[in-house]
Amino acid sequence: MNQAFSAGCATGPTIRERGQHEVFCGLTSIIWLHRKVQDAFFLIVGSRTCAHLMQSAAGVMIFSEPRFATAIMEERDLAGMADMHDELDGVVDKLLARRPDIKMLVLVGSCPSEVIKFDLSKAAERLNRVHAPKHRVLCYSGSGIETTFTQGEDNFLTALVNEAPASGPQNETKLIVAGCLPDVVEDQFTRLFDDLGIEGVQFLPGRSSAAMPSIGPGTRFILAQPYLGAAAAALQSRGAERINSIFPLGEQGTTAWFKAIADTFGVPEDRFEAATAAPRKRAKAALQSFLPWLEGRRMFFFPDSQLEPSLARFLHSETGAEIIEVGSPYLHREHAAGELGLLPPGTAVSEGQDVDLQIDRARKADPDLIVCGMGLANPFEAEGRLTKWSIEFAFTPIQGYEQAGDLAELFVRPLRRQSVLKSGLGFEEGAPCS
Amino acid sequence: MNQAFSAGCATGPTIRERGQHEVFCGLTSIIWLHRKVQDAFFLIVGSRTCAHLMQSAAGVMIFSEPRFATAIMEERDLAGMADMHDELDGVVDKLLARRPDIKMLVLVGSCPSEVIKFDLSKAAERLNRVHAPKHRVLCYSGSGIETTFTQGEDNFLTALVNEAPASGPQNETKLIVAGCLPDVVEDQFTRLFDDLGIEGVQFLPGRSSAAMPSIGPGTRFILAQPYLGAAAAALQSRGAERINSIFPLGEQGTTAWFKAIADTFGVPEDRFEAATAAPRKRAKAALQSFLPWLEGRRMFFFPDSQLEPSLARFLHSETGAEIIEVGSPYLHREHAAGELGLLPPGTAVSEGQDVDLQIDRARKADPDLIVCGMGLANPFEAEGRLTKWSIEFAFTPIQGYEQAGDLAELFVRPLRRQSVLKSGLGFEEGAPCS
Amino acid sequence: MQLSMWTYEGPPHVGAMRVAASMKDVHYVLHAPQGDTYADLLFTMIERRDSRPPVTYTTFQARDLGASTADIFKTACHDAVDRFKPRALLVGASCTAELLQDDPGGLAKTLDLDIPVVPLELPSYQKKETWGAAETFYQLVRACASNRRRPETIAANTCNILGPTSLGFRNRDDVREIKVLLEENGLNVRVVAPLGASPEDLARLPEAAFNIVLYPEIADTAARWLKKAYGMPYLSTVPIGVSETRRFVAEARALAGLESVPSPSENKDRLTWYSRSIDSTYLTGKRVFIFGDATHAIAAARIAANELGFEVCGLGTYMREFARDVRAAAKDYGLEALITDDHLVVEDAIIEARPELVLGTQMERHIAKRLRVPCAVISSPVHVQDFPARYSPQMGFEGANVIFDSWVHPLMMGLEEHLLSMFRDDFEFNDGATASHLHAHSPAAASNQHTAPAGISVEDQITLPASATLWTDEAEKELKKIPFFVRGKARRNTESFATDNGIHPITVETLYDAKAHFAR
Amino acid sequence: MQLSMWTYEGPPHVGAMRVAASMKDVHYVLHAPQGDTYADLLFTMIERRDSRPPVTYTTFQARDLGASTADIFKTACHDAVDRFKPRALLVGASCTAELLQDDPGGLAKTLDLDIPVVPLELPSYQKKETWGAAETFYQLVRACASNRRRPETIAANTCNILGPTSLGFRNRDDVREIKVLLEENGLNVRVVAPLGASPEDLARLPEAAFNIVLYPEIADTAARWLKKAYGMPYLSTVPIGVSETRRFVAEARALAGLESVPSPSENKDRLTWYSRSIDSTYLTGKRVFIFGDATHAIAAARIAANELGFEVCGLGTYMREFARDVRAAAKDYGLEALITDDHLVVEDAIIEARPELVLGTQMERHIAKRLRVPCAVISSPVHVQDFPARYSPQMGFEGANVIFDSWVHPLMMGLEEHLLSMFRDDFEFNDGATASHLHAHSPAAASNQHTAPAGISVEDQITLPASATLWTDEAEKELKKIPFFVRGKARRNTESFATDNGIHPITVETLYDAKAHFAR
Repeated sequence: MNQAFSAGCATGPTIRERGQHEVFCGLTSIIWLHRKVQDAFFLIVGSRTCAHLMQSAAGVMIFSEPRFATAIMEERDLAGMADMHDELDGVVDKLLARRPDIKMLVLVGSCPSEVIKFDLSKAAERLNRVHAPKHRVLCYSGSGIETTFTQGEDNFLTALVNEAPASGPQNETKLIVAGCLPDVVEDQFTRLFDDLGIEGVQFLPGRSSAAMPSIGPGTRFILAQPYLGAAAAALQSRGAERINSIFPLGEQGTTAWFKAIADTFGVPEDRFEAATAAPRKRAKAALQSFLPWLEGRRMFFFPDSQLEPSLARFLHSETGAEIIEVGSPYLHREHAAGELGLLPPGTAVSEGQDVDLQIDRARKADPDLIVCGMGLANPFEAEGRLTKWSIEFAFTPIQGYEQAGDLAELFVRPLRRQSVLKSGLGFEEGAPCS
Repeated sequence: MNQAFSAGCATGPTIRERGQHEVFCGLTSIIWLHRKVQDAFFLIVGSRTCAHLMQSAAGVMIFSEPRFATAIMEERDLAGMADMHDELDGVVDKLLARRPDIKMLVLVGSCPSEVIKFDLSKAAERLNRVHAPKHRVLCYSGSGIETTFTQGEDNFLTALVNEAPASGPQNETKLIVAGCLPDVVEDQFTRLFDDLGIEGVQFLPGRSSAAMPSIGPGTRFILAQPYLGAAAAALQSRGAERINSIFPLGEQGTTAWFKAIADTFGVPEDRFEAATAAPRKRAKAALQSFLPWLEGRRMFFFPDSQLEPSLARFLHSETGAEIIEVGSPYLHREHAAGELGLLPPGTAVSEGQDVDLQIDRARKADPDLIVCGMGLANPFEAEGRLTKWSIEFAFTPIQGYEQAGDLAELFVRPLRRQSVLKSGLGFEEGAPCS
Repeated sequence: MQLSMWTYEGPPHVGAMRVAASMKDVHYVLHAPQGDTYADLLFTMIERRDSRPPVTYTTFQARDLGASTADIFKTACHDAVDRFKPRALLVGASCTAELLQDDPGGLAKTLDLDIPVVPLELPSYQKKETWGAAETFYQLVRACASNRRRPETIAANTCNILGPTSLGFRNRDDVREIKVLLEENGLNVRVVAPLGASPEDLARLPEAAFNIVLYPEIADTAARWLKKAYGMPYLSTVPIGVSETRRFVAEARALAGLESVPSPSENKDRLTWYSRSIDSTYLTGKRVFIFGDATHAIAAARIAANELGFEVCGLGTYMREFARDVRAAAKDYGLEALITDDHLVVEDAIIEARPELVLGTQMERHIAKRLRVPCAVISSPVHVQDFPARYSPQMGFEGANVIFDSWVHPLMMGLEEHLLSMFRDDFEFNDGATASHLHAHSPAAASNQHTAPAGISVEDQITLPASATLWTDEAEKELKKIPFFVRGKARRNTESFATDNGIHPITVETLYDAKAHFAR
Repeated sequence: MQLSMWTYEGPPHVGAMRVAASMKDVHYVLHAPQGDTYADLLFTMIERRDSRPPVTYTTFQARDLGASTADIFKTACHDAVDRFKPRALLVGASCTAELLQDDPGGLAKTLDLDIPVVPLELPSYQKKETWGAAETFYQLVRACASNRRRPETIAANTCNILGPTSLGFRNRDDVREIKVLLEENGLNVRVVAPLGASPEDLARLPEAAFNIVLYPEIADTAARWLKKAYGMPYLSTVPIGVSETRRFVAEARALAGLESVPSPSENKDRLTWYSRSIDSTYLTGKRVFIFGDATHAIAAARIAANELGFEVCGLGTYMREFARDVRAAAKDYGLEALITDDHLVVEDAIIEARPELVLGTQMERHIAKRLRVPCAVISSPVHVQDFPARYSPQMGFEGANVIFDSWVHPLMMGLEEHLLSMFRDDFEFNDGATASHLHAHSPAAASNQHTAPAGISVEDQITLPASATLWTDEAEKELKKIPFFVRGKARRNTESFATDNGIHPITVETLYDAKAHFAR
């Protein structure tokens, strides 16, 4: 599990808050995980609330039979009238009969299953005895009392790492890129690794349960996402060494990230230059046109995905925006240090949340754009403020050179929309609403 | 062209009216003709009204580029500023460039082209010199000053007959079934002809311009539709002999029609029995369940397609309905005689129309069902009367044994709907309308 | 333990939130972990609510388990009352907190708050969203309206409207429609609750002559209590559809002691004429499958059968609490009601029933979409689409108009698709043909794609799996010649006829024998 | 001579019929052959009119040509006046009768009818339906309102509404919306014409302070005459969209001498909030192609650009009479207006513009359907669907709400289709996969069909013919990885970039070079 540390860096003192957190729990990352690993199935052991959360967050996918489901605990399970392990076995049997194609079944713990201390590892072990190797069974916790949003992925990757095969000398994994990336980004990165002459690169997670990387003492890894504290620790415990870098967001972030890798693998400077010159130029060109929209704009981040420090750094360094507050559900001191170090001294950083107080601060600061979750965005808009859904940064390809412009555009769109509508509809702050 | 005669038969005196006719003109039959003969294109030489009529009558087909169009005459054509023949040649060139697949181009005369005496045959002859054999060019008149609705087909078939090849002894056409039939009906009839052992049967029109029957002195023909006065005359002028019968609507009509053919070709009685027993039984069974809806119901026909005498005969003989008035735009004395002869003595028959007077008669008679065109149906419904769109009889497969039930059902549906809605909505005569 | 992909209802505390979010000056302190805050977006996103719902979550964490979660709850209550200054406070637990047994009601009592505190006991592992809303409304009404004095003289025409809630299917517009309808009929609507009501309004409930239960699922319990406590009669005819709207008006007038006359707004009814007008003849006997909450499903079946002339071929609900009503309604159509909250069972039932129109929830809309059957939404659970900008009631005369359009439009669009499919044998729709304008300009591959959807028709989609092998080639070909708008029925009937008569395979003769057999 | 498959407008006498059918106590005797009676069904079927339109056709036949057609006309006039007892008679000829030169006006004069007879000269071979309606309305207004005395004192707040007609796009509901809007703003609407007016009402037109021209195509001529004859000012701001509705109210109040205050019904406006709310962010910059009558097309472009944040990528009209207005409007969006009445030219323009939404007539709806581009109808020519049962204005605040829903819904449905297509690489959507529930129950062939539509996306549909060969396989593959909602734009931009820079073929590098180049 991730742990929270103070980010001891150039930014101002970290505001640590433990009031109401207005964030998703770790179950939510199943929404992209189940699409990334196409032969996996995620079975939440939880309550009707878990099922309802998944459906509310992933509503648009309702027309498919998804590769996730909830085993909903009922009164008789809790009252001890039914042995929950037997019940779970029954649910899994039913599921596998219906979906025999599942290669990897992932049991996911939830708040209620954690509170009653239902032992998922025991269940996974038992089910593996019955169903492996046809259906591997894994488990991790996505509960909201332990994880926030992207930390669900952290725990899933940790589970994968813990049971990954050892990397042997005949087929050695030289580099693991850890953290879910959209396929299009993975493919771009793969081409760049080819151009840099770096071989033996694997992505974690792989696109199928069979494509998971092996890990050995010769393995280096680099994080593609900032929220992987536990997974990084697990990789290190398997002997892999972390390459430190800021994250591949924006032209500068991507260059720093590739440079850290290139340096690790001894790629000559001119080769690095040759491989990255064209995409760097493209990224800069793409960013150029968005700068007038962003330069000097005042930005306020509510906590969501732990991407916030990286996004703030990108906005500050590459677009000239001013950062009012960087909220993040957790700050991994070591992994976030590079990003926070690039923010101007004194930038307010907050960890955890007391949503009411944070709303007060946001109103007082009156920023040009508030990056926040869907529960807060429309109420802010109704006050005449501009917002950007933070969740889009988790679902849109934003990493790498070719997406640098797209990343900027995500921030620009609400500003541009405002400028169009303002003239057409002539609305004022506090526009009337129904 | 069809001609009107008095129907000297058992029915009452024919009401002949020359007031306002509320009927389609002959252009309208292009709607089924262009679907039947799939490599033909119908080019109306007319006005914007003609184009608007076609689109209003065939609205649902708007999503295809239809195989008909209008060459709209303009001020400069009429003012003599443009030579209309040159203009038409230009339009045809444009059309054939766009649709090189057209095998048969049919020029169709309209009211305005007839009034200005634009010579379509001359145009067809000239265009044939340029475009045949790749594109044959034919012409006929569908004008509303000369034709009503189905008479457009009569004129088209006449044109086809006039240029049909002679039937030779090596490939003799024994029987022509004249009149557009839905493909499914044609196929059923073909199977029945096989069962009866009758060979050399051809349908007019064929399904493509190359499939038109040849005609010779040994050719017999039978009408599948009652509105083919001119086509029958043309066939006779080519030496073909007509087999007389009522029309193949209902079990009795179909049996009489096939019997007339069988007798002509000397099919033994037992073979006829064997071939028709099963379908006759089916047709009777299918009709059975509709009888309670129709027995004793009082029916009133407005003129539409010349099918009215046949429909009335079917309703009277096979369902026990009472016929109040049979309106028909024209009555071909000879062809309609059989049908009218089967109606009870004294049945009112009207030819032509004075729509206001006929509406008065219909209101006064207060029938259970009024069969009429789309311009009249909703106003009658708003008065609390029940109606059936007459045009559906032209567009639905109703001929033959297997469609006898469908034919009855067309009359039953409004009656059944009324009985359902009456209880649900509790509407009364003269229901309120918006 | 129940395996669930998608659910028709959320947990009961979401029902409580809906009631809290419906009202003014009510706040809900919910003992719950951080993940449960997702429920806010139901209101801010689906309903486009312009303020946060009035809910404070304790968002305790694993490290708080043990002693401190109760303290967190108390702090949250204090802070919420300070910040939001509600006139009544709801307190309760979500599924996780229920397991902690911190007793929110008891804890709240210790705080000596100077406003009514309503403790909610909503058993998360037994009950669901709608029940939670009903229970919450009932508890709130009891808390606010207990021990009030019912005035001695009450104008007979005064009434309250009970049941409309936030996130209710078209409740926003139903209330507007029905208020106008009642008022033009001489009734005086005093309180609408919970939607838009304050705790003080609830206290005024006993001052009206009678109650109108617009949504029985939500307001039945409260209305029954008001009847017991104050002898207030209530009306629970649901004014969906023309005939039920008329009945509703007649009954409301009767309760108010007014004589029966037609409503002035009868002239807004277009359903009656549109359904009667001849272009609607083709609606007759269309097979309709209906699934939703009990009230909307029952009403939809009645309208479908009596006002539009459809044939109801399936009827069900996911609300077990109202199963009896739906079972009784289904009997009227010769059907066994489908009572389930498993959408996969509903999907199987739809495939089995082979409807020509599906009326259901967003879930059934998506099932129907996969099956390429026309569909309209008639019930919660709601989606952002169910909160249109335009006025879109389901109730009253304009509601009936809306229903006519909403149900008939998909059928018309379906008809268009089918007409396209009817044209597929025409050469301009054939693959690779260069005849038509479009094809002349597009690559052949694209034209293939143009025609692809035309090749799909309902009867092909919802054919039983084995049926493909039941038919001889010739019979299958003959079937294709039958006009598209009856082909589905022809296939269904023929197969059932063949099964009943032990015929295999189906020949052209069988096809026509079955056609004759089923003619009616 | 003009080759025409489908037309946007009927002949001018159909416009005259629309005016006659709009009014009370007016009858139209039309010298025409029998086929021309088809026009009745426009009213009885499309509009579901409950009575026959007030038109008598002479239905002369070939054998009547020569002397007797004039007699037939006179008889028809007599009979019509006897039977229908109109208060004003319109007489005229359709295209065929125009050639006979029987002079209906002159013939009618000889009949000594005791009602006003208005002869219509509508040149069928030059003019079209809308012009015919405008001319007829103008002639009727002149005939009824000439030589009236304008009262000396006229209340400044009195006005007439001119222009709504039978078969006009949503005119029925626009009138209701705008009347309420004007009345709540203190205006007094005296006469609405032609819809619902009698000849006597037309005579009263000069008694109001000013006129409101709701549909300039129909009422402009008449309003200009009333201004000339009586000095009546008129307002021709068309209240479609929120901002134009506000402007309309402000201008109407100003004309009435009332000070400017917001309308009470501003609170009915949901467009403003819905467009502002965050789920609408994805609407920003969507390319919209607009074609229709001049008034609706210009209004649609304004709403699209200013109120919904779309990018207008095409704007045009089939009404040459108003070409100048549309050309001026198009300039605001940096476009050349498309002025044509040939739907094939419109289709080509749509393919060329590659819109993400088409706003047009029923004709464009079908074009868009073929191209699988979302579409909404904004203009005549009308279809039965354009006369919904429910209240569906285009004008005023509720009209803006209706527009929001009508335009955004197809986009949302398109998004759903695209999400399906996004899922097509998932194994549960793969051909022959047995993973998912449905596939397990259906034959493989059926599952192929399920996925077929998913395989079609806008950018595949409206690709220029040659483009398929412009791309390397690798680049084409890379394109497919770009998120679906920007893929169409990516293809368009890349191809244009490649063309401008003489690049052939398009490689992965080109794709990203273009992406960077066009980033904005």
